[in-house]
Amino acid sequence: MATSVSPETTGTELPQPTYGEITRDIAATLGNPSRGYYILFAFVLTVLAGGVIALLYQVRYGMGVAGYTPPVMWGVYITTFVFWVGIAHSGTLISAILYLFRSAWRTAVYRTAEAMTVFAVMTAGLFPLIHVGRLWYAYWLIPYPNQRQLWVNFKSPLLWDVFAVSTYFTVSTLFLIVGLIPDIAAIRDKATGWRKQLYRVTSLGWRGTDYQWRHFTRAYLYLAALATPLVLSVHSVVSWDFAMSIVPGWHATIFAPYFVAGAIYSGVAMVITLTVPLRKVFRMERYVTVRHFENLSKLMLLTGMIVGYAYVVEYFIAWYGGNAFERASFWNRAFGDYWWATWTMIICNGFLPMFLWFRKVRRSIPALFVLALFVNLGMWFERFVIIVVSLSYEYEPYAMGHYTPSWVEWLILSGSFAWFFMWFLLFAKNFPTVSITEVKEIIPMPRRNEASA
Amino acid sequence: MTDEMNRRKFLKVLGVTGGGAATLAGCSTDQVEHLIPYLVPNEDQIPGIATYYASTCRECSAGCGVHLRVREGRAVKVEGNPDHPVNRGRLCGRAQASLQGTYNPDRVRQPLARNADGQFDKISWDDALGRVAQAVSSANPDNVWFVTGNEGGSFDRFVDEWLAALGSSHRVVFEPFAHEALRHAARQVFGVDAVPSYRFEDAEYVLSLGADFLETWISPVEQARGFAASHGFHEGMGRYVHVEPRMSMTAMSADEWIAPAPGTEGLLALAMAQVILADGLGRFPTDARRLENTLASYTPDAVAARTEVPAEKILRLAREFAAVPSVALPGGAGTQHPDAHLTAAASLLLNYVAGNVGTTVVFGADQNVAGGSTYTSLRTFQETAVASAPDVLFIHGANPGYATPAAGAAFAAAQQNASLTVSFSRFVDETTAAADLILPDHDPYEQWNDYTPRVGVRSLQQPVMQPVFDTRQTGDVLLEVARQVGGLLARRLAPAGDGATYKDYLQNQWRRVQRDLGDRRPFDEFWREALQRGGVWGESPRRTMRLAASAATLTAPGWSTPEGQFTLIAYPSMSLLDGRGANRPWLQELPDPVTKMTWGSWVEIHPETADGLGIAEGDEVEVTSPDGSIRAPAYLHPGLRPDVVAVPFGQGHTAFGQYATDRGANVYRVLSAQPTEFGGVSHYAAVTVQPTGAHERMAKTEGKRRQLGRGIAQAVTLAAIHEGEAHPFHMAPAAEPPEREEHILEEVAEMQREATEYGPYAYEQTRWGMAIDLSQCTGCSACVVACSAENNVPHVGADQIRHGREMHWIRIERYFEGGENGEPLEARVLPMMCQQCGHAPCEPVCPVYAAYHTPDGLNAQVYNRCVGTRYCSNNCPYKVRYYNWFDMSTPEDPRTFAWPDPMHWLLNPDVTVRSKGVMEKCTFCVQRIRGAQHQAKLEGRALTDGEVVTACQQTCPSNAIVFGNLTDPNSAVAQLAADERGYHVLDGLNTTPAVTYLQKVRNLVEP
Amino acid sequence: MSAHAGGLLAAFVHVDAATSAIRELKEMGYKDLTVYTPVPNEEVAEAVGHPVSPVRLWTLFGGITGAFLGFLMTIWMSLDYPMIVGGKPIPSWIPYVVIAFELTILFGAGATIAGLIFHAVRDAKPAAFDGRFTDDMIGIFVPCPVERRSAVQQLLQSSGAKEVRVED
Amino acid sequence: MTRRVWSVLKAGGAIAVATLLVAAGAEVFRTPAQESTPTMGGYEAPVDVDTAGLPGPRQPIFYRHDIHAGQYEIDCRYCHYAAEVSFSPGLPTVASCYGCHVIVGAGNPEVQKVRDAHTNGVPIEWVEVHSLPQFVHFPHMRHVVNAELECQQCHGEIQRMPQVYQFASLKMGWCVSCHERSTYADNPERQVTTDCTACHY
Repeated sequence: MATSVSPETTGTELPQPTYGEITRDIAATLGNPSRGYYILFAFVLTVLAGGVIALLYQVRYGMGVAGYTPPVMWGVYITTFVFWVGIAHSGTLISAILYLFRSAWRTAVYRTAEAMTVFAVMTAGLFPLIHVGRLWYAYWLIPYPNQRQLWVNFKSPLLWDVFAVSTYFTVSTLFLIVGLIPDIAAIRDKATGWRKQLYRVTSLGWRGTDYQWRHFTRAYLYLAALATPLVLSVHSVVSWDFAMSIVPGWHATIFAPYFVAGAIYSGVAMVITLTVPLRKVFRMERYVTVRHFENLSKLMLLTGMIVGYAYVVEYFIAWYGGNAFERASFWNRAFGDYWWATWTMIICNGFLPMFLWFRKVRRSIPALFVLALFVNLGMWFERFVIIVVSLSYEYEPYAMGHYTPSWVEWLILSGSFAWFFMWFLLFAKNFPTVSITEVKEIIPMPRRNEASA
Repeated sequence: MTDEMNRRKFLKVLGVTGGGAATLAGCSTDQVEHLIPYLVPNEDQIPGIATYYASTCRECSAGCGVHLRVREGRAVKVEGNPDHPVNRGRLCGRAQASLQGTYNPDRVRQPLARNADGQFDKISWDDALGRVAQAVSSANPDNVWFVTGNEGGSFDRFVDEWLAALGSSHRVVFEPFAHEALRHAARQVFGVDAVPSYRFEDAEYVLSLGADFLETWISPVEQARGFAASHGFHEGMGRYVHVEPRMSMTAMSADEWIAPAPGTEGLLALAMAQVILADGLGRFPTDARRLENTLASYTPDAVAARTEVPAEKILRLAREFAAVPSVALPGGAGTQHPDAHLTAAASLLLNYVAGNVGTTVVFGADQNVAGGSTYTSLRTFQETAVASAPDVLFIHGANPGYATPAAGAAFAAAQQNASLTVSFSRFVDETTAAADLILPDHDPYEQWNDYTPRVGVRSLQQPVMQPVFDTRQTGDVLLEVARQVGGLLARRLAPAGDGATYKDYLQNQWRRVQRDLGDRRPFDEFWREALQRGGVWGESPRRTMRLAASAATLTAPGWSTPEGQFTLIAYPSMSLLDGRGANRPWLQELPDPVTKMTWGSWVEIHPETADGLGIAEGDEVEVTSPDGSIRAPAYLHPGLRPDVVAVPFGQGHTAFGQYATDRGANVYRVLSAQPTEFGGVSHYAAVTVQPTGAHERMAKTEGKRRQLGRGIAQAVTLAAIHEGEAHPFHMAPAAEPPEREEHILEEVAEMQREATEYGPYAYEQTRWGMAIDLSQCTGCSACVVACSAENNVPHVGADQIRHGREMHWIRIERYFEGGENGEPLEARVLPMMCQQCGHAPCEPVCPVYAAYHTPDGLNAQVYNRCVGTRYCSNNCPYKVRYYNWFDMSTPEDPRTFAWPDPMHWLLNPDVTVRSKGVMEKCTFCVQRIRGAQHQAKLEGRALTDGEVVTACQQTCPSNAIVFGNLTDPNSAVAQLAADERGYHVLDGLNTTPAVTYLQKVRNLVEP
Repeated sequence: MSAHAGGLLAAFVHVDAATSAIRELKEMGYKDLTVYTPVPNEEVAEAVGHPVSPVRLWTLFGGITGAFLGFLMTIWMSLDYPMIVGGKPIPSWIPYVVIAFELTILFGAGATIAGLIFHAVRDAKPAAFDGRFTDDMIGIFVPCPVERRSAVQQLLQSSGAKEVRVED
Repeated sequence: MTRRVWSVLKAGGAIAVATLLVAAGAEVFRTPAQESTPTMGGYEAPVDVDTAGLPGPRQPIFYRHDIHAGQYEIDCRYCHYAAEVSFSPGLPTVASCYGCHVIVGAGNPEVQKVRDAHTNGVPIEWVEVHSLPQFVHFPHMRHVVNAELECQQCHGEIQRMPQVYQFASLKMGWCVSCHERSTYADNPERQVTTDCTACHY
């Protein structure tokens, strides 16, 4: 563990808060919500209800109520699925990978990122269900013993998805919960009323004893070690849904790294989108500082450039590879019916992040916030372009078609955001969104000689 | 209530079955079904086993023989009668859909009478018959009129006799496409009122002057067979030149398409005749010399300007035409303009001077194209009716209230004048909607009748099942009326005997037939055999023709359109014909073979013209003639002269049931009511075309029109083949599979040997495959309907088609080639269905094994296992998997319900009805394969080649599809698959399809 | 608060004070101290002197089991009802690697948590507790009989405990 | 791969999966439907039966299989005449019931129903006992003729049933459990198919 760390690397500004202050400040973010919170929550629930109604309507009448136009058999749903899985990734990256790399600055933001991961996966996980034609038989994708004596096809990338996403969900949830335990205990000893009951239960009898810490630190380390390859595998698997097929524009070896980079890219953007308002509302400026944002934006710049590079390579290979279908497909992307989607994606993901080269931009919270929003938009369109546009221009000229999403899809899409934010709001008001323990951890414990001196 | 009665009656013969459209629920076996056994044993009805009854298709005048497949007492499928001389077992799409007429939800279910406030009341048969009898007996016999369609058989004679017995002579036969011009021309040139049979199979050179002989003209199925024999690839295959301002489906199979100035096809023919005569090329009879003066003035140079066809081309055509046995066909819109009789006559002359009359143009075996109907006779009726109101007007088998200019306004007026209009129609069409009494007739498949498609062929109809509704055969109704009226009418019909039915009358007619044939056997024997065969036919008679005097008086045909206007060509719709098919959803949804449009009307405009008028595809345009105007979306058709616009007949019904009403525009509204010189309706009109500003997403099934050089539909020139250069285009050099794959196949084979009965995957035993010869496929789309009928494929409606969600398991892809910067326009067609790939990309991606490979090489789709991820469809390069976006099979969702009662009685009980959310696709008619395998096994033998016949193959009029076992080197399909013209679509993807296409062969002129 | 044997509960502010106290107590023979810290602290851990946690072994075995089951399940299931898809061998281990990998992680993580709970519960011993220990103070609970308490208290205070409480 | 290697793999796999999926393992190795050979002759069907206690749906006519097939040993295929040629076994026509019952069973109220049906020409609406989903196609003739199975194997001791009830589950697992361990009657070398399209199309 990082024992004596210089203020420079802690990222928290001087004067360093004492342990007491930290507990107090962070515990203060919980407490009873304001009226604004309830209004926001009500709004989120309404949007969610809209999505649910749309889904029920779709289940009742069939997938036809969505805008699907063969040959485009996958549309907004799969796009959004990939989008949310992507969002999830930076969470694990920041909490696990940066943890392994001992980069101290993560402590202030990792809890938010991790919660985001869990909720994002929960959202993503809904979409494969929403998009299958017989939702009520979706459980057939699980290899359980059944009277038909049939099993599932493990050669299908969709099966890999089932395993990858559910594993990812389980592991990241465990990771979040384990990290929370000491914090909950800390709050428990401050809280009163029903909250105290809640925390007494959820802290699982944590007291911070020597032996508890002894096992805890190890377990946490190994969880991080497991989460790291997992996070890389999950989005690779998602990318293979496409790369394993023969659709021009999908069938590319570059997909796994390309998707992982994109995932982290979009994830970091989402972390920024979430932290900026959170920090304001919870008055966390003291813990989540401009410096954190700068680091995040550097990460965003890096992944953004990898993504941009992937775009270039895609088009280059399409041309250089000389495969007629590939070429046609990419030409259609840039100049076909969907040129607008493609260029939205290229501008938002390829060009806008270049502003991050300027320190000024990196250190300006509002600028970062706007930029992050654009990246989120761009990354959604990236998936849209890869999925829809490729499908609309495949091998059979006679069977090519044009797809436009229907109101049902838009409602369900917005519903998914509502679903995500519902969980996040609940979390933010009931559990510390900044890790008490880890923030303390990077501040050395007081020593006698200091006190005397 | 009466419906209920009918259902009972039906169930009584239904035998053991749940019946109806049970849908694909989960695996629950707990719905309570009732089993209703036969009351009395029915020796030719074993539950679960199909019986076939011979009958005759009455969808058009061609009169093809059919076999009806009957299961548990209900007809479930129409197939051609292999013995029948007209169609030899093949059928067109319209015939395949004919059962949708039988089971149409909009059929008149019992007699109806118009009440005071103009609505129809349900009445009993006694009441109905009483009313008619009463009206007839009180009517002035000479003021009773009877309008029928082309009945062409005993019923034709029966109506005449009935009228005669009554003392009336006012029989009007009305058939919209009556080919008056052809008959007029035959009178003028040979002095006979007849339409000859054209023997394509004997011709090596086919010249069509606008005749859509593969679509609607005279006898399409028979002609398609003959054409395939002449023009399908073989040593010395024929050449086919099509002359028409518009590229029709028929023209798409042409080696050369010539678009002359509208109305000048005949002129071209005259010029060719002139050349042949002048240069003495043909093997013409001596008396042809008499024409020299007549033809003298029509030298190629003289006509070149007016036809807009270069003189040397005409010269060339003439030489080619005379060089080999040839045939010139007048027809289509080309013989429906004011001078069309001259065009027809010119073509007869051309045939005559080329010595074709008697060889490829056979008089004697005259075609019954319209039962002698003429538009003028209908006009006469209309005028008389307006003058002296008819007391009773009977209408049977005709819809003049729709299919005449101004959408039947004149006839409607006449009908208004009649004090009582009695319609025997099965549907409330426009004419019937205005009738006072409706006495619904049986469906052709429910009644006793016969039909004579051409001299020498007598085709029988028999009831193949209980009537679906409380209808009665018109013959019986008329007899009953006669009885009730009594007196002269009853006595004169004595031959029918007292209490006799129309069936007795029919049998009396057939006693005569037997006598004429000099058949000595007892009648019952003769009758039973005739019923089994579907009719009687012998050698068709031939008559030698000599020129009539009037032949020399021939003048030049022509047509002119005022400056700034367009020539409108109204052409018969291949699927709806004159509109009688419009209430069959399968036909409405059948993409037009040229434009791929469904469920509506359209105006074909040449792209350049459209640019000029600022019209984009889908823009609604208004087509206005002096007689009226219609509105329809524009379709940009490259195969059209820029000065021509074309609109198909058949849509714009104001009645005729849920599928037909208020759909598209009735092009009759812009045609002139003035009869032409030959006594027909002109299908040409001078029109202006204006965009209305409205726009719609068109309900068509085509994506891109060009194949982007991907070698989907391939063609090769005959010359290339002769030089041994028929090398199909390959996406990538056909690569040997690496060893890796070899040993994989080994394992898999071993695996399968143990796993199953049907033989290993490595194709040592059965692998089902198909070969499709594009040199024979004409794009007629009969296979599409046949497939729908066999496999319970639902129709989805216009809105879904706009979303590209059509369900046809087999589709006809149409690609245009050339047509730019000078090179000639070519159209290619390709039937695309599941290619049953060996390395199917759709299979491995299915998470639940719903798509997998059967041991006998089928790419199976297990509906009840499918959860609907649609991944397989994304991964299918051929895009032949179709998804149930809605529930087509349950009434819960009226928007998409495809089988309203009693339509669901049409469902094939051997095939699962798919439900919402599952993927489906061509199965190679696996139910037929398994059926045949079961049969063979029961008989303890192996399957023989050709024993399994898929629905598409069975119906294909030009015999382009062959199905069988690819691993048996002697099977027909295996040999075709090895043909030098053979190729797999997108072979570079190494999907190893089981479907082999044989390149189209174009017999082009040697440069 | 008397589920535990009686003893003394000391609260420290300074880490070095606490560690020295721990060391001295251990020299006095108090092995079963319970030390509370708001954050994991290496000095304290060192002073208490536990060996490395065995949780990592759980992780290892969990992972191995996962990988093994992953391959077994996929291969056995594809052989149990063999189906040919896309001309691929029926058990084809290459795609199954993905499944095996995911199960490795899943079981690894699961086992880790199991190990954490198992060991934490097993090592648990009754001791007095004060809420401040999760906040900013280090706590030491010394279970000792009444007669020796004065000595220990003496030691604790001298080594700089902020407060020492007698717990019964 | 050879069968032996597989069986080893299978065995190993079986254990693994059993441990992995303890929850519902039972069904995987469900035992096939037990067979039963008919014992005809000398059977006296009970005269009056407590109809209330009988399993299976109540039929419009209380037709006694145990009397017809059991006591009088009428061959099943006399009434179910299509079983050897068709997918469907066929149901006796009212006429064929009447054939005997014009003489036999006078005074029996149930028999009277048959007679009425015949005289009034109203068919009898039997309640279906063994019903398959519409996406399953079961060829009776192959099982009766080629597989030489006794009816009782799937339908149970019909000749002892006063009122017919569904004997076998008729679920897919039940079909498969028999198919995967059976070989051809005329060729013991060849295993019976377990291909999906044998029944589902």
